[in-house]
Amino acid sequence: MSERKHRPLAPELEASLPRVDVDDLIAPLKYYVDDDHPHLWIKDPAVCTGCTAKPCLAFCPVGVYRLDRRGQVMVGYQACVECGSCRVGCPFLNIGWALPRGGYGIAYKFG
Amino acid sequence: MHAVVAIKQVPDTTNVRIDPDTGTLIREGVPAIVNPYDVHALEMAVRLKERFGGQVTVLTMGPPKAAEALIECVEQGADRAILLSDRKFGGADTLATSYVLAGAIEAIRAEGPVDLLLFGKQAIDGDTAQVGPGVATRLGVPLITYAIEIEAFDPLARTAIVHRRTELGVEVLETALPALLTVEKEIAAIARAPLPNLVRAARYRPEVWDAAQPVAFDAAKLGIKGSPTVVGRAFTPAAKAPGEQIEVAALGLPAVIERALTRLEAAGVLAAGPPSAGGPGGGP
Amino acid sequence: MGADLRFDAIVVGGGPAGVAAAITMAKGGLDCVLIERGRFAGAKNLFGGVLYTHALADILPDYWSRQPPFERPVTEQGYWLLSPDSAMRILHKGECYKGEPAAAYTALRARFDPWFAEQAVREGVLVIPKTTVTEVRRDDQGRAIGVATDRPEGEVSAPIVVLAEGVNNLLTQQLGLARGDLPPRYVALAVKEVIGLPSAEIEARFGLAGPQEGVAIDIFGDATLGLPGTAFLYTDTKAVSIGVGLLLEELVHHNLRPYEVLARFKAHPAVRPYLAGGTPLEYGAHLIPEQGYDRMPQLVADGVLVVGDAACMVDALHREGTNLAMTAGRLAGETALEAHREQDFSARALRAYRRRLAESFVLKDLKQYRRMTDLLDSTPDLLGTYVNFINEAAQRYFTAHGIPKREMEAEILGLLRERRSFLGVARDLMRLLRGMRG
Amino acid sequence: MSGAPELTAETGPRRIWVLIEQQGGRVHPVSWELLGAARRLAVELDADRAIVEAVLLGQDVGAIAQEALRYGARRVHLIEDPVLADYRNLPYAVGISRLVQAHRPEIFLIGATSLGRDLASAVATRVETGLTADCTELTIDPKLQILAATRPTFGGNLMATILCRRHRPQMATVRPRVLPLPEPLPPAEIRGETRGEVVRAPLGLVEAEVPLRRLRLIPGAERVDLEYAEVIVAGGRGLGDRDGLPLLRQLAEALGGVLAVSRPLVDAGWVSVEHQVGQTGKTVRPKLYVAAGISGAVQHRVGMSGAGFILAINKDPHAPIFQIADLGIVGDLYEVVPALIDDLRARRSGGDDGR
Repeated sequence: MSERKHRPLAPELEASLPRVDVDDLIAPLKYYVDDDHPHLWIKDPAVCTGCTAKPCLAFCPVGVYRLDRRGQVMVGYQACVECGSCRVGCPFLNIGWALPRGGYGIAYKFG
Repeated sequence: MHAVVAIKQVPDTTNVRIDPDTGTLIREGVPAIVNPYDVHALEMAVRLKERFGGQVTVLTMGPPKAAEALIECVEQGADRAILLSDRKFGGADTLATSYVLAGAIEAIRAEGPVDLLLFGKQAIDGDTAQVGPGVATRLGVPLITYAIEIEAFDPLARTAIVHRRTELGVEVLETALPALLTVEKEIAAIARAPLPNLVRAARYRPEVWDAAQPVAFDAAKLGIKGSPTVVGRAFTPAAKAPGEQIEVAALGLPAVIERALTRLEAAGVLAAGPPSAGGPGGGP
Repeated sequence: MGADLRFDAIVVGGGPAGVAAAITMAKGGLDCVLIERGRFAGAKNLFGGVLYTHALADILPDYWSRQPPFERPVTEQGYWLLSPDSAMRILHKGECYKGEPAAAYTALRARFDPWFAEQAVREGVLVIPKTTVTEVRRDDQGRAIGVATDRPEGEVSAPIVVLAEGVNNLLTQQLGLARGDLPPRYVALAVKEVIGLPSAEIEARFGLAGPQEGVAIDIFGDATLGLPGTAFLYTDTKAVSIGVGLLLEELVHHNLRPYEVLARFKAHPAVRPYLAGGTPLEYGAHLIPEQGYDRMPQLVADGVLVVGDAACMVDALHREGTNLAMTAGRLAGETALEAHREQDFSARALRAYRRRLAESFVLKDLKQYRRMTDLLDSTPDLLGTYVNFINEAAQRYFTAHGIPKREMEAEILGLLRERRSFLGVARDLMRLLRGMRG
Repeated sequence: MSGAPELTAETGPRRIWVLIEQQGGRVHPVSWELLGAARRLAVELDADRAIVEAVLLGQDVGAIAQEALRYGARRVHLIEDPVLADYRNLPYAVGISRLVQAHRPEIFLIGATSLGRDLASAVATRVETGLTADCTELTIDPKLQILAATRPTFGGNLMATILCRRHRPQMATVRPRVLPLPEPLPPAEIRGETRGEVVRAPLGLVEAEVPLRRLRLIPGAERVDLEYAEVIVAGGRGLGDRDGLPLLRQLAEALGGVLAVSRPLVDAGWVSVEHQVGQTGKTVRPKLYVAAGISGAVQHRVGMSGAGFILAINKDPHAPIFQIADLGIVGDLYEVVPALIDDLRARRSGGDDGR
């Protein structure tokens, strides 16, 4: 409808964000991990290499996407809560996203 | 071929939390699952059924909620499910539990021959590994614990060859049937259940047996009354005192290594044990 | 076995929309199967936590006697407007919210949804868990004839398929009913924590008389760093649910970690005391489709009805979703019953579903607020600006400075003008009004 | 053949029994550990009347009976029979149950080995008594004067002390290596000990009555099984490079253990998920867990906090893994691990492993 107006975040807001280890947050979650069936994958690793922003490293709410020491994006599908953010949030739509096989993946206890 | 599989519904201990104040299990939000070893026992039974025909009966002793676990077993391929549920069974230790399971299996055998009894090697909540051997003893059938493979199975000749894992290696045993096996996970990899099984399970209601019907159990041998052991005290393991921390930068590498090996040795975690006592289970 | 897997209707997904559809169809006599990919209905589901009961009552008039696992009735509700260091609280409570059953309850989906699915089972629905539907099967004329699943021997057939697959509507897309995927600017990512606290403690902190009272607070402003989005704080029985939702595009653009935004919000001086000493029970995340009325997928195809989040039925402004979903499910179910009576499953016949929706609050509300997402999207700092202004104005207003009140009023206006021109304010108001009035 | 005549309950000996587990003539050391524990319990229970006795079954195991005396048994109940050559549940359970019924021990301890756990439950069922599995601690309850057997449950999250009030014997299986290995007495002292004796009993069962035969033994064909490994060497993100994995493998070999990793390395595709420890991987409870380059996020800790001894190696002195480590080495794992390997190898070949 109208133009996007993205002002940069004020530096003091940026600085006010606490560092959180997402692994601590997901520790109480119950996953039924489907060992041999990753349901998330990088479609073309070259696209990630060319992506400088790599927002998936930040916006994924459970930290599925991380960099290895060589700068490659690793996909820790085991921790996925199946929200779908990466499916639509990747600027290059470079993330392959399927539903885990029935019975696998996250099982919320509270929701 | 008729295989009977005994299962247990357990809290998922990978997710368990203990209330530090009361020392009791926080059941809130802890999912209940079929004891993982039992799932493999069931899978083995289903494979045998697929090969030889026949049926798989699954049974459990537990509260009414344990019916969920039985329904999961029907999904996985069990034909018949029996829930042994009665307040009188409550609080049973392994001796009282094996009494009830053995009685129920006797009743199933009275209806028709049973070729194989399958149990998980242990339940992950109690880790006792006692119920399977107890039931075998009560029924007077051969027992093979820690089974990892059924090499041969002949329901007509009523024999089987079973591999069993011990600290010494793998024992290959020939047994008469019926026999009772308690199994490791590698006995059978879990296959994905076909949809018709799930449809059947969604409609299935397990049979419920109580302390009086169809088996009239001896009340003195049930539940708390029939259990020689009681829990005197339950407590959370003492929180570890913060460990020793040594810095290579401060002490130098040789001193750090020396200290580390001394500590490991003192803790008895280095593999090399005393040669004279290095018996069968000596090495890891 | 093949004959066993033939039904009158298939519902894909065991959330509120799917279960509502299934119950409605089963009550009308259809042999209905509901296929859920989670280990149980609700295993994959998460929402902020307020459930309105009117939609439930339309489906199950006797729902109260079936003992739904609600957390607390909502007897007090309203808004907090957070600046970085203060909060303007606008809360409404009263006797009007008392009485059983209440109009709204807080709930946890991994508890409520299994109960709701259990009611479907009671009505005769066959609920199949742990099974993912991979495809809607169609005949050579494109009519839906069933579904394929990820299980061996996994085909199920029925002349009508209700898609209640949720926000990640892969099947809806597969059928070409959605025009492309959700754009990040029309979808919010919400993260939430359930934090355990003794119920007496919750009641003391929130000023509640007992477990028969509960609070639902929606929070704007600093909770989302002033970016388009909302936060919430709801009381459960023995926990509080706290969360924050932001348009995904904002997270992407600013390279934000949603859990850090949540942690920052939890640490806000107005929020922290409510959570102190609590036990983190669960963290989770979910997408909320906020594309609104104008970008909804097509709701019907030959033999197919789309309901709930899969059809983007969310009224983000009023934190309504489950009630829209349930109502849509019910109306889809009624339409399916009619289709069975007429033995006509064509899209043309099923379009009655859309008509029913249009007559209900579902489409009326969605239509009315069709511009809200765009408003926020086009004016991303709107919330932050006004919320901070309101807080500062309040501070001036509530503090004696030894200056005449007229001067203070002028000062407050000045504060506003620093932030936005009069023209800007007027434009914002206009848009807001248009957003509200539709 | 029989032992001393039985006395009445009030005046007779209070027997504490220990099963001497042997296979192929080799004794499992847990048997000696248990004799040590039994001697301690005898003092706690009743210094005057409590005596420690051993139970030994097998074929041609007389020498082991003598060794049991050296480890402090006052008497060894010995059944030798060809049927007992290989361990099988039925004949062992029958033989032991008959001994129990004849001598009525008050306490009966068995190693929580695969043999011991297989056997103990069968015996307890036959004599209808209580059995506590897999104990880590044994004491005498001072008030009740009965055995208090403590064991971990719920995956080690909870400890439970189990009592067996009325039934006898009070049976328990005890994990190997949780109790100290006692010093054997020199042979001379045994000869001087008048009550040190070996009492033989018949099995009373013939081969035809045993419906189970051992066809063969495939030695050491054990698969790597992380969940039950006794020693685990695990690497994490701090490894930085896939090339660090062989180094950890070498350390694992030197310690007689297996390799594991934390999640990032699985994500990176360096190692398959079956090696992963942690919340989305496996839960392990080894005796020794070496965490190299693992920061120790809760997500990982939940999978390994039950380890007996945790050795952490990490550059960052504030890494959370140090909070649960028994010993933390702050340093570069690429320095520390090779040095550890060298020293371990030197020890092994140098043979200064005294005892």
